[in-house]
Order: sequence, then structure tokens, then C-alpha cells
Amino acid sequence: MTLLTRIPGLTLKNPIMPASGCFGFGREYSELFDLNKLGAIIIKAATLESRYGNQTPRVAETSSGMLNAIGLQNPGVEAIIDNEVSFLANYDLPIIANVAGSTVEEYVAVTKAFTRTANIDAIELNISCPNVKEGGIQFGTDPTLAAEVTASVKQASKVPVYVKLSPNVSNITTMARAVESAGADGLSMINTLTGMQINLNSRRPLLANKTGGLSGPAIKPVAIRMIYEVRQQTSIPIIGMGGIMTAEDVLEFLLAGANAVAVGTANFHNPFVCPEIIEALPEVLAKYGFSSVEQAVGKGHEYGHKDLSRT
Amino acid sequence: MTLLTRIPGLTLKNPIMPASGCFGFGREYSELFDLNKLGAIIIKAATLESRYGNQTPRVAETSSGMLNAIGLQNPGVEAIIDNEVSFLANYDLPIIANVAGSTVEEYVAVTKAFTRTANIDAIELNISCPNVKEGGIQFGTDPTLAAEVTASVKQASKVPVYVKLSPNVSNITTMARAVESAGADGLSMINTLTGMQINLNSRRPLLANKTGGLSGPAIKPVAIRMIYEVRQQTSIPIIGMGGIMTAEDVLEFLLAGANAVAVGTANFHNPFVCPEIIEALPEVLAKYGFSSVEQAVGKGHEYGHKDLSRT
Amino acid sequence: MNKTSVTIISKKIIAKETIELTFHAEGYVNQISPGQFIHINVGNGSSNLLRRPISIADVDVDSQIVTIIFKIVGVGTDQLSRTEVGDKLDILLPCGSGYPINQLELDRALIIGGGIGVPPLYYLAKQLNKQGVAVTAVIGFQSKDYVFYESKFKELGNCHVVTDDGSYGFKGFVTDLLNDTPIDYDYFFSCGPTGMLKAVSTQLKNRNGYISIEQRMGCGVGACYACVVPTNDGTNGFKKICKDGPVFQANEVVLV
Amino acid sequence: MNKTSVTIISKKIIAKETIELTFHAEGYVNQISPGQFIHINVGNGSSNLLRRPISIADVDVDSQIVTIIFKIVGVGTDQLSRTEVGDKLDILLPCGSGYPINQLELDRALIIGGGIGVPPLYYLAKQLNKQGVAVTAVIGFQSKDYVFYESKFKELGNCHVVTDDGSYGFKGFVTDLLNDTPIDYDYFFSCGPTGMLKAVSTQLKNRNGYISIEQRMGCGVGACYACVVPTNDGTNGFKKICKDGPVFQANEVVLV
Ligand SMILES: Cc1cc2nc3c(=O)[nH]c(=O)nc-3n(C[C@H](O)[C@H](O)[C@H](O)COP(=O)(O)OP(=O)(O)OC[C@H]3O[C@@H](n4cnc5c(N)ncnc54)[C@H](O)[C@@H]3O)c2cc1C
Ligand SMILES: Cc1cc2nc3c(=O)[nH]c(=O)nc-3n(C[C@H](O)[C@H](O)[C@H](O)COP(=O)(O)OP(=O)(O)OC[C@H]3O[C@@H](n4cnc5c(N)ncnc54)[C@H](O)[C@@H]3O)c2cc1C
Ligand SMILES: Cc1cc2nc3c(=O)[nH]c(=O)nc-3n(C[C@H](O)[C@H](O)[C@H](O)COP(=O)(O)O)c2cc1C
Ligand SMILES: Cc1cc2nc3c(=O)[nH]c(=O)nc-3n(C[C@H](O)[C@H](O)[C@H](O)COP(=O)(O)O)c2cc1C
Ligand code: FES
Ligand code: FES
Repeated sequence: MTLLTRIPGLTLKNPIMPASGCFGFGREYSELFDLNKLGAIIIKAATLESRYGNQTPRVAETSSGMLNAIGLQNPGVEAIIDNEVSFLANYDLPIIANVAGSTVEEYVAVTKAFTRTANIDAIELNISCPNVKEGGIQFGTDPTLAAEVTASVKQASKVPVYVKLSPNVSNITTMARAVESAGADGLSMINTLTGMQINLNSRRPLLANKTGGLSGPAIKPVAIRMIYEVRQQTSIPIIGMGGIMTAEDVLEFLLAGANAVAVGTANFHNPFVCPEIIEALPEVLAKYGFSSVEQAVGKGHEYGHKDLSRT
Repeated sequence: MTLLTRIPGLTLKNPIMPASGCFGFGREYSELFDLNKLGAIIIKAATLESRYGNQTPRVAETSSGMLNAIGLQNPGVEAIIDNEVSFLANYDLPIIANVAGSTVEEYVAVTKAFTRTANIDAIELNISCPNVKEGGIQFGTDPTLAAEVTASVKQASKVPVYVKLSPNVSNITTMARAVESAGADGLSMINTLTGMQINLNSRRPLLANKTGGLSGPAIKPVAIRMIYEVRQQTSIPIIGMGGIMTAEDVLEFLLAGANAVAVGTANFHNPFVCPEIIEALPEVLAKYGFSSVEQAVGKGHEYGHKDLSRT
Repeated sequence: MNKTSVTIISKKIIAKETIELTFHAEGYVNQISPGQFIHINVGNGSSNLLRRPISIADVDVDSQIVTIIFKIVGVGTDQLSRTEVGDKLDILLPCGSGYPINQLELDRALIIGGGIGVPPLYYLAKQLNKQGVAVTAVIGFQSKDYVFYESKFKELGNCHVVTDDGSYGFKGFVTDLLNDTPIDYDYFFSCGPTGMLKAVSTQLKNRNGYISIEQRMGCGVGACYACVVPTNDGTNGFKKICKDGPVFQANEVVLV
Repeated sequence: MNKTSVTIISKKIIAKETIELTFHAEGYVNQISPGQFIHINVGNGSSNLLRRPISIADVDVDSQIVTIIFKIVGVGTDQLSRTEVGDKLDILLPCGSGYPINQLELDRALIIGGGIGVPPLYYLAKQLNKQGVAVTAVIGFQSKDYVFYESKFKELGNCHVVTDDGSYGFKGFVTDLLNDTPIDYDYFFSCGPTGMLKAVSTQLKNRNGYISIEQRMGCGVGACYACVVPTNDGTNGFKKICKDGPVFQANEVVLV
């Protein structure tokens, strides 16, 4: 049984990495377990300047999920490189930097800043941010804008670029094909679905930002569907995410076509979930007849053995 | 306390109705409780001809939700009028007919057929169906197609037309405004989010149709967000739905801007859920300071009293 | 059909991964006919919205006690297996249409069960036996560890146990035993996995019989059309397993 | 910070909607300082993903027993209120930074608590008392039915009870009592609803003190930035309540 996973720029001991924004820069979790156990780490979104983010409350619980509106709080790319990437460089752990911005220029500047350190192995391009120049349209819901920012970042980057797709679109394959054509080395999907919760006492949206991103098991069926659809129409690798809680969930993502996976919200439920999934994965793969991670990728698209009838 | 709710074509004893496809034509539930308790009934989608629907399995459970791919199985509009509407006409219960189709012509024909009976009080236009003429693009994800079918059905209908919006779009307000301009009397939202579950044993999508519609509490935050957004940009009434399980959920929908609500998946969990919600609603409204349903509608948009600090 | 909350009065592991639960269902048991099922809320807040259908395995009208038997195969049955004596269960009962034994003329019945298809056949066998029908049961399991209720069937008549691997009783499938062993009967009654039901229906296609089939359910009451099965009469018709079934005449519906 | 599974050893309703639970936490209690909290998985499958933060109300180092007190205000605390003696709780502990009493020079402490802000102050008062500090407690509640731990605070020093409606003790807010009643102290320590903390911080802005604040949490370990609060020093800085707090110097952070 091998968990070894190879995708552009990344040779992973195993296909499990914490999702961006759900693991900070790894410091807190490094006090709980050895980060070297992870396949990789996707760090919190970086912008050019430091950002305070949204007002609180920033999170709300929903049925089998949660809403968040952190608002990209981060100390800015330079501080991240100096204080956080340097810390993570002590580990034998591929680092994926999540890049955010409000203009193409900002995305490019953040990407260029990251190229100053040799410790970033890949860029995850977070196109779910509103484009201030285009009046707030999200890069992630317009294929032309998405292709444009992808091409520019790709040019600025020395490492492979994974474009993180937003699920808030009518047609995910159009988005995926647009960024693939623009040069994306891989895809990361899905980001959160936009949602809201209204507090009955205050008669207001509970989050200070009103809307927030829905994550957790609630959205897993949407993630699986989108990955399955995109797998049939693109050929670049996919880092899958959205509601993963267990090693069985990981296998479902692999079958759908993900090459590796990220775990987000589950870290809040159980801070040890990543190492626990990594530990459980070999047995689960074996149980369902696989002897490696790579063997399982995309197998949900073939007709396998039939639903075993139970006697 | 009054639960009375008035929306175009419908004077409802209370704002609660079973959602289309989740209550058949009421027959089975009529054996369990008195249908006169309901605010209204939205019957199962009707097409022009009888349809068998998709292969089984047609449903799958997901975290706090379910997927369905029934495939619009129904005996055709004429049989529905003869056998089902006639049965429901014995009740003191407004009937909303859910109209489906693969072409604008089919939508119009079904609508015209329903106008032959005086017992249909409103049409719910289900535009989540793929348009066979336009190569399978859903009417519900293209504002131009949606406006076109709305205008045609509106012309054919003698009763108010509520257009049922699909949540699988980048921008729900564009869709809502398009159908409002085309003459919709109201909106019904949301239909299901497209999702998938892959069975680890069979290595195939569990549903025979591969994808299915995600419903239940998992999608409630998406429904609330979309209704909230649409309420700010349109002025026609909204029948809200998506994950309602309790009277508190109903109030959350009212605050978001729904004028009435439909309950779908919850019926499967508890076949008595509609009358139970109706029974609980007055107390819940009172608890949060309302003395009627209409008073609560849209109140999540105003700044109410602050989150009460607890001592 | 009623919705009620019942209290578990006994819980027993009767075979590998196989659990027998009993509960009082005062006032409801007289309505139950063999082959019907209960539709169970497996709890866990709103995580598990869909109820699970489990057949009624036995009814004691005197004590108003219902028995169910289930195998742990997933999250719902796992949860159900964690309920303890004294816990409440939220159920719908009785659901579906059972074996129409009161409308049949028969002296000898053949019962053919596979795995977790065996439970409803036990109550059927008991009722048939009570009506003076001679019952022969052929019950198949994966292997020795999964065998249950052999002695209970033996109390009612003949019982042949079959295991896929031969670790107990006859080795092979129930249809192999039927090929090998001449049994006299007027009607057969079968429940089990689809593969078995297909084999049985094909092999016994000239005989009178009833089968009970499964499908993933939404409502369980006939409203959602999740559980349809096409009829075999060429009319493009269909039946709802939760309402018209789960029991059908053999060859009445197309097994998929 | 550790993740562990503890067994509930006692459960008591100590006031209206207010429950006291105790559990053994062998090996963990020596790390706990007053003001820290535990982060609880309230169960129910994946329905409730976010843990609930509840302050540590008391610690018995000899018996290694931890006490928590919570009020039922929503689905999570409701669920918690249904746990029974013998049930397991999945918790993270100890979380956050407590009152830095070992670093303070003080002889007299003023404790100001409101509602479910009172529990962490009890363990604080006990530790202060142990260190020879004279403790005066002012604890406020909605009304008589909600009052708890008055006698426990009285064992440690002076205790004034205040109720919003005057149904017990002094009528009004804790700040009204502080206006009325001269109390000598070196440091104040306060925990309660934000409105109360604001009033207290304003009224006592020239005194040394610490407050403990609440915010909705994601991770509870400092990784997600859900629980930030701006600092008051004009640097655009911030603190994380789950990690840097919940205890802060009065006026160190902006109360929102
Ligand atoms: C009429 C009827 C009678 C049944 N009687 C029994 C019985 O007496 N004993 C017994 O052990 N089992 C019986 N079953 C099968 C039983 O319902 C499933 O094993 C059970 O629902 C699986 O649930 P799960 O959550 O453990 O499995 P999962 O696979 O996790 O279930 C997920 C979902 O799939 C559905 N599902 C999975 N397998 C089946 C299946 N075979 N049939 C229908 N739905 C399924 C579940 O209801 C649930 O909605 C019966 C099924 C039907 C339709
Ligand atoms: C550091 C800290 C210590 C606390 N100590 C105590 C204590 O000792 N006793 C006690 O009764 N309560 C305490 N609270 C408040 C307690 O955490 C909330 O009352 C509880 O989380 C409410 O959960 P619920 O599911 O019942 O309510 P719901 O309103 O249904 O909760 C939904 C979500 O909101 C969060 N939430 C709701 N209210 C609060 C709040 N006031 N603060 C933080 N999150 C909230 C919940 O954690 C959950 O994620 C403390 C809070 C913090 C931050
Ligand atoms: C609190 C929180 C913060 C997040 N921050 C980011 C972020 O900074 N950048 C990003 O691309 N995605 C961010 N995400 C999205 C996650 O990386 C992930 O795509 C999503 O949550 C789905 O996975 P999950 O269901 O496992 O959480 C955030 C999610 C959460 C819950
Ligand atoms: C089994 C099932 C069948 C449905 N059939 C229809 C339908 O025929 N027409 C329609 O407009 N919506 C249909 N829906 C969508 C529901 O009416 C409703 O919009 C959706 O399920 C969200 O509400 P809920 O979360 O309360 O179920 C169906 C939903 C389910 C679960
Ligand atoms: S399960 Fe709904 S019709 Fe059978
Ligand atoms: S709750 Fe995550 S940083 Fe505090």
C-alpha cells in the first residue's frame, strides 16, 4: 500500500493536506502533532498588504456545516514569508501558498513575492475574491476574468499554479476549462458556497458580514458532483475538498477524480483529524480493493464491480 | 396571532405548504392527517405526457440532506387533473400546480391544460428542467430562456404564476429580476442544488442518474442567502423553501423575505411535520415578538433589537 | 400507517453483525400482516434524515410485542445497533403490503430466504403454520457465522440451511439446493438480495409465488416515487415498493 | 492543549436553566489556570460540527476533578444538558490563557461576574483566597431563579448578589452596586456579557483589572481567526480570544 501522490510541483507522502484558512500557518497544530505527518500544507490566504478582515461574529454553525466570513485577515505576504514560511521550512512538508487579491495586479504581486522564497512548492490561486476594478464581480464566477488572472499569475510564478474554483457558478466545467486553457497546472475545488444565517433574536444576519461561505459535510455532494464533472472535461490534476471528515470521504473524492485532497472544517471539529485520516487511509483503500492512492483516482468513472448484493 | 397569509391568487390559513415532489398529490398524507390544516399544497411536477422517470436508485442520504433524481415521474397533466386535482378539490385547500417541460411549448401546453380546471389557484413554474431544444441548457440557469418561458406561461395562464428558481447559478438576483420583468407574479425558491454521491463498493455514482438534487437542512444557508439577496432586488412575493424542519426555520425564512414557505424533505423524516410546524408557529412568532406572519416578513433586513446579551 | 414511539425491551446479537430487537407496540400489532415493514428514524439529529425500512420479523399478538432483525451494513443500522433496552425508537408502522396469505388456497408452502431477507419470512412461516399450512424453509447465508433462526424455523416445519461457502449446511445458493432437493409446495415465498430473487423467479417461473423486494426509499409512504419498480405486463406501468409492495407476485415486477 | 475523553461523574441543576457538570481529568488539571476554558464536542454526529467553549469553574487538584457550569441557551448547550452521569465527553483542555494571578502583586481582589460569566471567577476566587488574597465578589443575575454559587463565594470572602429585577439581593446592575458600596481592592477581575464588561471597564477605567470575553469560535486553538478582537493601542492590532484570551487586561481590547 502506498499513499505516495505526485502532482505538479508536489511529491506528497500522502494525499492529505489541511485546507487554506482552516489551519492558519500550521503553528497551533504543530503543538498538537508532528506536521511532517501531513502530505502538504496549504497556508492561509495572503494578500499584498496586511488585512484585518471582517467584523465579528465571523462564524456560524449550520446543519452539518458552518459559515465563515473571516475576510482574508492576514499579515500580508512579506510578513507571511518572514514569520510563517520560515517556520514551516523547518518541516519536511511541501507548502502551498494560497494567493488572494482584489485586482490582477495584486494577485501577480503576491505571487511574485512568494517566488522570493524557495520554500513555496505551489501556488493555490484563490479566485473567489471580488474584483474591485470590475465592480465587485468575482474572478471566480466569470470565465474570462478567471482565465486572465490565471494567465498573469502563471507568468509570474516559478512554481505550479493550482486554481481554486468557486462552486457558486452555473457551470463549473466552463470555469475549469477556462483556467486550464489559461495555463493552470492544476485545480483546487471546491471553495465555499455562499450562504447566510439569520438570528431570530437580533433579526439580523448572524455574521457581521451578512453572508459567509458554507463548508463542511453539508456541501460534500456538491463538491463530488463538480469534481466528477470537471474530471470528465479537463486533464489537469485536482486537489479535492469540501466536507471531508473521514478516510472514506477521501476515497469518495479520489473516485470522483481528485488526485489529492484538502481537509478544512473538520479540523475545527477534531484538531487531530488530518493525522487520523492519514492513519486510517491505507486500511480503507485496501478494504475497497486498492493498493495505492493513485490506483483509486478517477475510478468512480468506470463501471466497477456492481453494488455487492448482501446475503 | 394570525397566520393568515395573502399572496397573489392565494389566501392561506397559514404560510405552510408541502413542497412539490415531496408530498405526491396529497393522497398518502391525507390518510395520516387532515389536509385542510395546510396553508396550501404544491403538487408534484406535471408534464404533458406521462413519464416514467429515471432508473432506481433515485434517492441517497447525505449529511443533513438527501439527493433525489426522480426524473419527473408523473402520469401526465390530463391524468393529474382527472384523478388527483379532483380528489384534492374535496378539501378547503388552495392548490398550486408545479409545471415542468422540455420546451417552451410543453410548459405552455401543461399550463393551458391546468386552466381547464377551476381548482388550480396558482402555477409554480419549474424552470430547473433541461431545455431539449437548446441542447440541454437549463431554463433555470439562463436569464433569457427563463424570461422567455415565464412570459409564455404567464400569457397562457389564468392564475398567478410563481417561478421556481434554481440555486445552481452564479447570480440569483439576475435570474429573479429576469423573470420578474417577464411578468412573474411571484417567486418560489429554492429548488435543489445539483450534487452526487459515489458508492465506495460499486465505485459508481449511487444514483442511477449519477447526479441528483440536494435538499434538506444542508442547503438552508444557501436558500436563506438567496432569498435575502432577491428580496432586496425584486418586489414580488417569495415562497421560500430549502431545509425547513421546524417553526423556527419558518421564521428565519420569513425574516429573510419569504412571504410563505414550503416544506419538502422534512416530510420524509416526519410525515406529520407540516401540521406540527403549523401548530408550533404561533408560539414561535410570539416568542420572537411578532403577532402575525405578515409582520415578520422581511424583518431580517431591518436593524432590529441587538443580539440580546444574556446575564 | 401510524407514527409512534416505542421502547426497546430486548436486544440480542443473534449472528455475526445481526441484531434482534423487540419492542411493545400496543394497539398496532393487530394491523400487521407478514411481509410488512417498519420505517425507523435512526436518530442523530438532522444528520440522518431518511428513515430506514426494516421488516417485521415476528409479532406476538398476546403480548403486543414486535420483533425486528437487522444486519449492520452502514451508518443507520450501526446507529440502530447502539440503541439499548429502554431506549425509544421513533417508527412508522405497519408500512407496505404484506403477503396476501388470507386470500390464498394452499396446503404446502416453500419459504426461500437469503440473509437479511429471512426475517419477514419467519413471521410469514409462523402465520402459515398457524393456518395449518405445511412449511418448508430454505434459508441461505454467506457463511456459518451469519446463520440465524434455524431452530425457530425447524419448530414450524422442515428447514434447510445453505451457505455460500459451505461452512454450514448445504454449500451453494438456495437455488442449488432447490435443484438438488425435491420439495412439494403450492406457493413459494421469497425474500433476499436481488440476485437471489432473480435466480429464484427464473428457476420457479412456472410456479405460483411471491417475492419481497428492496429499494432505497425516500418517504416510505408512497408519495415521493423513489422506490418504483416497473411492472412486467408491458404497459409501462410501475409499482411503489413502499406502498404496493414490498411483496409482489413473482414475475409481476421487473427485478433490476 | 490536549484532546481527551472524560466521563461525567456528577450533574446538578444549580439554578434555572443552569447545569453543573463534573468529570475526572487525570493528568490534565495541574496545567489549568483560572479563566481557561474547555472546548466541547456536543455530539450528534456531524450535525453540530463546532465545539462549544465553556469555562472551567472549579478544579480539585487532589481528586483531579474539573467542574463546569453552563446555561442552556441553544442547541449545543441543550445537548450537553442531556448528558448523564457515566456519559463520555470529548473535550479539548485547557484552552486559552487565564488570569495571570501568579504575576500580580495584590492583597485585595474584586470579582465582578454576570450570569454565565460567574463560573470562571469562582475558580479564580478560590485560587486567590488560597494565596491569601482578600476576595470580595459582586455577582449579578437576571433574577432570583438564576442565582448560583452565592454560598460558595461566601466561603471565600464577601459576596454581594445583584439581580436585574431585585427579586434577590441588590436590585440593578453590578455597576450600580459598585457605585453604592465602597469596596477596597487592588485589582478587579470581571467576566460576563459584553454590555456588563463595557460598563465595568468604563466605570473602573482608572483601576487595574482583567476581563474575560466571549466570541463565536471556529477552531478554538488560534488557527482560524474567527474570534479576533481589536486591540486598543491604535496599532490596528488584534488578539485571538481563544488563544491570547479569553482573559485580557481591562482596556487592552476593544469591546464590540
Ligand atoms: C422493505 C424493506 C425491508 C427491509 N428489511 C430489512 C430487514 O428486516 N433487516 C435488515 O437488516 N435490512 C432490511 N432492509 C434493508 C435495510 O433497509 C438497509 O440495510 C438499511 O436501510 C441500510 O441502512 P444503513 O444506513 O445502515 O446503510 P447505508 O448504506 O449507510 O444507507 C444509506 C441509505 O441507503 C438506504 N439503503 C441502503 N441499503 C438499502 C437497502 N438494501 N434497501 C433499502 N434501502 C437501503 C438506507 O435506507 C439509507 O437511506 C429492508 C429494506 C427494505 C426496502
Ligand atoms: C471563552 C468562553 C467561555 C465561556 N464560558 C461559558 C460558561 O462557563 N458557561 C456558559 O454557560 N457559557 C459559556 N460561554 C458561552 C457558551 O460558549 C455559549 O453559550 C454556547 O456556545 C452556546 O451554544 P449553543 O449551541 O447552546 O447556542 P447556539 O446559539 O445554538 O450556538 C450556536 C453557535 O454559536 C456559538 N455561540 C453562541 N453563543 C455564544 C457565545 N456567547 N460565545 C461564544 N460562542 C457562542 C456556539 O458555540 C455555536 O457555535 C463561554 C464562551 C466563551 C467564548
Ligand atoms: C474558516 C475558514 C476560512 C477559510 N479561508 C480560506 C482562505 O483563506 N482561502 C481559501 O482559498 N479558502 C478558504 N476557506 C475554504 C476552505 O479552504 C475549503 O475550500 C472549504 O472550507 C471547503 O472544505 P471543507 O468543507 O473541508 O471546509 C476557508 C474555510 C473556512 C471554514
Ligand atoms: C424527492 C424530491 C422530489 C422533488 N420533486 C420536485 C418536483 O417535481 N418539482 C419541483 O419543482 N421541485 C421538486 N423538488 C424540490 C422541492 O420541491 C424543494 O424545492 C427542495 O427539495 C428544497 O426544499 P427541502 O429542502 O425542504 O426539501 C423535489 C425534492 C425532492 C426531495
Ligand atoms: S419511498 Fe416514497 S414512494 Fe416509496
Ligand atoms: S476560534 Fe479559531 S482563532 Fe480563535
